[in-house]
Amino acid sequence: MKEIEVHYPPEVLQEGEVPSDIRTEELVLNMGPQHPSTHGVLRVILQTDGELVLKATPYLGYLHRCAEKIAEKVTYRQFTPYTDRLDYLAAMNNNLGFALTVEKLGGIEIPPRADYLRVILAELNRIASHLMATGSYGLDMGAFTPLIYCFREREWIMDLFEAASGARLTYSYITIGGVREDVPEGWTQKCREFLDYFEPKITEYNNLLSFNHIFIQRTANVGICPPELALAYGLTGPCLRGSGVPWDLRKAMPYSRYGEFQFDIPVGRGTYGTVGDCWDRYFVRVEEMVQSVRIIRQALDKLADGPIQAKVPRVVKLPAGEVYYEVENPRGQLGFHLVSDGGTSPYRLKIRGPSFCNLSILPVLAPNCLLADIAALLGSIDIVMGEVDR
Amino acid sequence: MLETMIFVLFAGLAVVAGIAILLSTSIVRMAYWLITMLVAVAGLYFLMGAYFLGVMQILVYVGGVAVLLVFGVMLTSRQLAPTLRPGRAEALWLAAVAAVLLVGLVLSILHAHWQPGTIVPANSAAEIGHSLLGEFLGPFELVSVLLLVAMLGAAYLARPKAPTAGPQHIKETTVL
Amino acid sequence: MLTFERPPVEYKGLSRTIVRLATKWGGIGIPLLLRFAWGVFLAAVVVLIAFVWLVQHFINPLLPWFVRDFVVVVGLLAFVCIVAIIGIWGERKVSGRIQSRLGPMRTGAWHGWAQSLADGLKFVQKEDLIPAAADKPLFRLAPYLALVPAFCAYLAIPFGVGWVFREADVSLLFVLAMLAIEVLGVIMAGWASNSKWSLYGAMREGCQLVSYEIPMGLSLLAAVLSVGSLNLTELGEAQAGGWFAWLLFQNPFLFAAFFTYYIASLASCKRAPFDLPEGESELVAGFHTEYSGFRFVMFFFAEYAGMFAVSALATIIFLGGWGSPIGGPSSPLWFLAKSTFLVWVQMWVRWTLPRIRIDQVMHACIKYLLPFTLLLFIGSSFWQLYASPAHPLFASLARLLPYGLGTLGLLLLGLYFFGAGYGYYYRNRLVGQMARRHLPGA
Amino acid sequence: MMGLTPYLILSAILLVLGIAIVISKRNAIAMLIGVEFILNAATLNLVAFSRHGIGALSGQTAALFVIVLAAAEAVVALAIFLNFYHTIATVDIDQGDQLKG
Repeated sequence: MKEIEVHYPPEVLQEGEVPSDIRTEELVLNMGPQHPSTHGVLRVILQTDGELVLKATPYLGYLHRCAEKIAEKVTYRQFTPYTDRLDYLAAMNNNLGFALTVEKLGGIEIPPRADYLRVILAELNRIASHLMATGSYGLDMGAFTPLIYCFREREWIMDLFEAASGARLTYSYITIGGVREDVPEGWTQKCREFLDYFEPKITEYNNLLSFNHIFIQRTANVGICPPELALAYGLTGPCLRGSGVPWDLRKAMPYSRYGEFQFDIPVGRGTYGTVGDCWDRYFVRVEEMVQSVRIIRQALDKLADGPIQAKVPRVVKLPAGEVYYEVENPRGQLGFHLVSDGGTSPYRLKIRGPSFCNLSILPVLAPNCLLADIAALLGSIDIVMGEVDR
Repeated sequence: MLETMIFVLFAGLAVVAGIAILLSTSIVRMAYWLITMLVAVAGLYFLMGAYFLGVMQILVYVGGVAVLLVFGVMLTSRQLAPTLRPGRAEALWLAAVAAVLLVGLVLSILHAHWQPGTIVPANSAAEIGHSLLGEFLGPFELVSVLLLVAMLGAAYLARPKAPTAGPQHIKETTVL
Repeated sequence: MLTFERPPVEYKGLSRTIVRLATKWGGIGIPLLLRFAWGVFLAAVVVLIAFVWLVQHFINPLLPWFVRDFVVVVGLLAFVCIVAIIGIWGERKVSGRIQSRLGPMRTGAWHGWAQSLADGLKFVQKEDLIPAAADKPLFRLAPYLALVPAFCAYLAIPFGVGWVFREADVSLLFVLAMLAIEVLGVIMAGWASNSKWSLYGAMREGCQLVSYEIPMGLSLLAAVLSVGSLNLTELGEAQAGGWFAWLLFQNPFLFAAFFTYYIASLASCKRAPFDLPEGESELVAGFHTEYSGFRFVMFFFAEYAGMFAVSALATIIFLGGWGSPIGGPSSPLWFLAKSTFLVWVQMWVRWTLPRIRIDQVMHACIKYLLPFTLLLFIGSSFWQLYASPAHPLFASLARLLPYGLGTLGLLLLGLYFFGAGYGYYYRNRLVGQMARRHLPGA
Repeated sequence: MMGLTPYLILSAILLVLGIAIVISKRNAIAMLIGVEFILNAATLNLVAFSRHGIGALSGQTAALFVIVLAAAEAVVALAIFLNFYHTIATVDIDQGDQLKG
């Protein structure tokens, strides 16, 4: 046991700070479970003094669907569709995480084509998820248009996914032992077309939203999360990298074929404010989209014909034992702790949802924010309630 | 005839507003009745041809009352409101004093002998401006200084004091 | 194969007739009109000119005064309604085009022209909902307190010489006063709803409007100072004589004052980036969270009436009012065209910029806008003082300046039209092939 | 054309109402509302006199001054109430009997 003194950011408000002395009646504000900027059925109880938030307490569980308990009742293959519904904006990555966990315990070898397809689709899904995150972050800030633009591009990715898997949101495409079926004829060409189209669009969004003066004023120096605090609270993904910690599982502990690709880890640099503010967390996502495009290009180059499925029986039986495996999801590290007693379904499956851990920082960062900053903060943490509540 | 009707309308509105404020317990409703009275008085100014004054009345007081409303909402809790009304004995005393005062005033108004001069035609904003910067230049400058002093005084009174009284700056120790 | 049948949406009674007629008439009539678009346009211009002539020669010197008043009030009411209805539809089309969508396309068959009407019908039929804990009289009164002053502002706004309900000495101040009263309706709505989100919206509106009224008024007063009248008709007439006679170009301070006025007017209309009172991502829907049905429509109408009113003020005071920029005859049509352009810019800004935070709103007003407009006011009055024959050198410079500023304005306008044309010409490339592929009818 | 008397009587009624409000209310902000009544009664008088030829335009000008002063008065009063609220957490005037801040 070690005590860590957590130093809170001294001042969240910069200019025009609400004078700390004018205190009026405190108000308890029930934000959610139905609220436009809680991104799902999150309920946050805010204690406010006028516009100033004194305390924020998130209440979870509105979307709890017993995913972990269900896992004990179904076979390994049957659980794949349930992983779709964890982080429903990044279903491919969830599939990948679960498949890798099972394969690790079962010692299943994957053919290279399946591996590259997995990487391509997981990275495409990362782009789709980040598009959703950045677009809806604009909406949280009151800019409606970037959301529609981001959805326009996301639509193309959805089309690609639909062509590959037949589904547009819950794919169950990456299964144990490979991928469910091969991508159709001409799919890689379409994918390259998308990348060529998409890359210049990122600059466009930056000009429209990221470098917009008002947007910077709203997000820079808001909700500052210093690196120590981020590490202490177990933040992962863009939230951690936004605080300036260059930690990415794809680089640090490469899984699948990620070790073969050239890409950088974007980190928050405090360009317009302090390292770890909302703008940094937001911009890390934008930069990650560029890196994802790089990875997909390399993977597409390496994609060769071959089998897409390892020889795995219909009902997977794993040896007794336990394994913990983590993958880098768009929102952070998604971990599966799988305990098997040698049967056809897990004895216990513990899921570490990145959104859940990232959300834990909210009560720490929220005090001293303005009411509007709560929307900025929640949006920059980018939670998906399906994964928080599981 | 029309003038009398309009006068009765506005005068009635103003008086009703005053009585409603006396009876009301909600500070926000009081503020809205105040606005009713102010608009009614502005209407009377229009009736008397003092257009500039009527418009200024609305323009200045709307902002003023809006601020009043904001403060009223901020500083008054709903639970507290009903306790802030006078008791029965107080109300009786009040009614008696008010009645005496009113009767005295009305009697003196009716018995005074006003000697109306010529009816002044509707005054334009320009004339008031000239009189402000001519005949009333001294008071005008004084008022502007007073406004400045009031602004500074208000800012001084409502200034943030020592930073120690800031919002709960919870220092937590996390055990890992 | 399993199919799910959805019961068809049925309009009933009068609304059914209206929607059917609108769709039928729109479906047949508007394409026909479009086929003869130029003819229809010319006919419309002729009809409008005839209408103008009719009003000037028959309605204005009309009959007993109350008949004229009645006609004009009814006309203004209709005008405000039309502004709101077209404004709401236009806003949705504009936002759609900005976001590479189409906006409403179905109701009325031609570009969804009857969408606002259909929405209005829907709102009228909605249940009249008042929250149980609401302050009911105030809750009922609030929409009127928001809409009626916004309408009253039109009583003093001249659409042309003689095109005004009441010629008043202080019509500018009257319009400002009426626009200011709207804040009380909003605060009333927010407080009476007995919802915390509404209350937040109301408090924000209170702070915002009271602060921005001052730079707004000061910017206008800088212009008033150079004409020497508070009468809107006189202010408009003072700029007769085309583009370079506009007050906007008369001196550099007025040029800047136009922009400060426009920013402040955005705040006073609760338009983005100052739409905090109803900021939907923070306050659900702000002050009108608890409102539905026709009461909500009235807030909407008030907003659009207010938008047009502030644009009309800017047009009259800075942009030459009803005067033609190219030196032709002045007409209320010019006034409408200029005001509509300013309304469109308001929409453009709204669909481009994020929202400002409340402390930044106050900060921007009190620390930047207010001192700046004060400076403009003082600067403009000194300009007035020195641009007299007593200072021949300065006066001649001042006489030349409108041409310089006017050219600058022309350049700005040209840049705008160039951008618009560029965007239109390359619309495929800008939006991207894929986006167009997904649009209906592509 | 109406005479002077109705305006004066209305003004007297408003004055009495204002005084009654100031006396009866314990909420500081309500008292401010009463003060506004009193001031408006006074301005109504001034304008009425000016309208009927007593003192010419000075009535209107004085009324303008009163409006301005009322605004200043409200500002200072609200600032005082704010301080009052900070000290004793209420706007009940009866609680303010400590003579120290």
